[in-house]
Amino acid sequence: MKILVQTEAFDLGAEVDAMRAGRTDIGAIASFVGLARDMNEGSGVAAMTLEHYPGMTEKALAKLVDDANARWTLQDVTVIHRVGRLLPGDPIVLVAVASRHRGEAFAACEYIMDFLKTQAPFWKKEETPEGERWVEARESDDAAAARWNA
Amino acid sequence: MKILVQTEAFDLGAEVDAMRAGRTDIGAIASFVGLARDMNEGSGVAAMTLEHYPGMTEKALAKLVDDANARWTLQDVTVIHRVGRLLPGDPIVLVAVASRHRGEAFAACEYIMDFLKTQAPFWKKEETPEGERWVEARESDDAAAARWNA
Amino acid sequence: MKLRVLYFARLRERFGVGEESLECDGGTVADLLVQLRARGGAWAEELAAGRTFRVAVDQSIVPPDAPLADGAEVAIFPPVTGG
Amino acid sequence: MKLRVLYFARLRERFGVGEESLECDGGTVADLLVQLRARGGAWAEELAAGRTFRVAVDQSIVPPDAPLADGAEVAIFPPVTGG
Repeated sequence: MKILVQTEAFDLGAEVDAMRAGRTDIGAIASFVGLARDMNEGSGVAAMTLEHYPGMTEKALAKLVDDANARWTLQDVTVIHRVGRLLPGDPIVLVAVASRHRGEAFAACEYIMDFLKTQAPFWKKEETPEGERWVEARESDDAAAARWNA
Repeated sequence: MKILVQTEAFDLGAEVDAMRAGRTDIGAIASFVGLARDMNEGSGVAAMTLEHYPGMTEKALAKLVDDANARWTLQDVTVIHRVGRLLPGDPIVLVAVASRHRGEAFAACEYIMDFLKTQAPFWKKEETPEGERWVEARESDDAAAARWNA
Repeated sequence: MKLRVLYFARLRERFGVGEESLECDGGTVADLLVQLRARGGAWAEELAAGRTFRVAVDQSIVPPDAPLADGAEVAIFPPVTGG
Repeated sequence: MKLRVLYFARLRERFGVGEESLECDGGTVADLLVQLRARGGAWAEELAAGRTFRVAVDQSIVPPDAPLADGAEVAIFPPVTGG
């Protein structure tokens, strides 16, 4: 398990290669990269700044990974989330999950993303033509997390 | 859209970087890598050889991607499947899907994998201590594909 | 009519042939299968009713009652196992 | 009891403070919120009943009736928007 909160960019290929290095028992690696977009809620976004709660962030991410491990049989999980100022097109978050079987890798990867969105203490502030604004939480993200309890 | 059937290895990082190069409108890239395992059905697997039906393979993969595009709003899709002899730990298949929103990227990526498993004309032959054997199709793969019609 | 018939994977090995051209009198996939089973041996065994295999005509999977046209490319193969 | 209280994102900006140490007489999160609202202005407005915010005690999100212990780290922040 690898959990990082960092300002630097990450390298998806290198992270996935690190998961599988020296192993021949992994059947599936599902991964996700979330990127900063140039538009949100109908406004152009020139840049965004990600703030977080140091200490709690790492705890919250570790708990999500523990929950995923309890729910599925996983072989390795990597979560990297960037903070600081990011430009449109910049990668924000990486989640990669290795498992013997693809169904578990896909489910766990999406589960971790859904709960990261609603549980991990990050906040985005966007720079738009109308000024700076804090991004509001989305009901669709709450709904995405809630469906795992169904 | 990029669809390749090749003997050479692929580079997940390079493929995902190519999808997002010069773009600032992508919010999510879900990707999947399937790997050759050292065990299957209780036997050690020293190597496998992937055979395919040239011509039909590319058509079948293009149809899966078209079906996914009809079902979700996607920005780009890459599918690469290797053929020939592979060793445990070698990557076999890559599917990467770019979309504005993560739910669509995840769903389309898993959809393409599920139907690739049941619709694309590839066959695996494994080298085991008991000799060579053709891999049998799995009912769990049919079930995974069938749930998309529910 | 004249058909190009391809076999893949385990069926290719069992039949000892990957591709052949043949004359088929019937007009459907089912007619072609009757003709191939009449060869006996592995053909009768592997293509028997109840055995699981797939048939593609011109590179699309079809049901047994699918029609055949002169010059069609027919492929017969086991359920796929890629990915 | 003595508490370390942290504010993040929009609430940090509205309150003009990111962190403070304070004495709290009550024993629950709800008591602390009453005390903070009594400061008036942005405090009364942002922490009013019906406004949506989250409270974490020692880095875990808790409900309003959660107990507080001396020396606890309490954080108050808007719903999260990472990922």
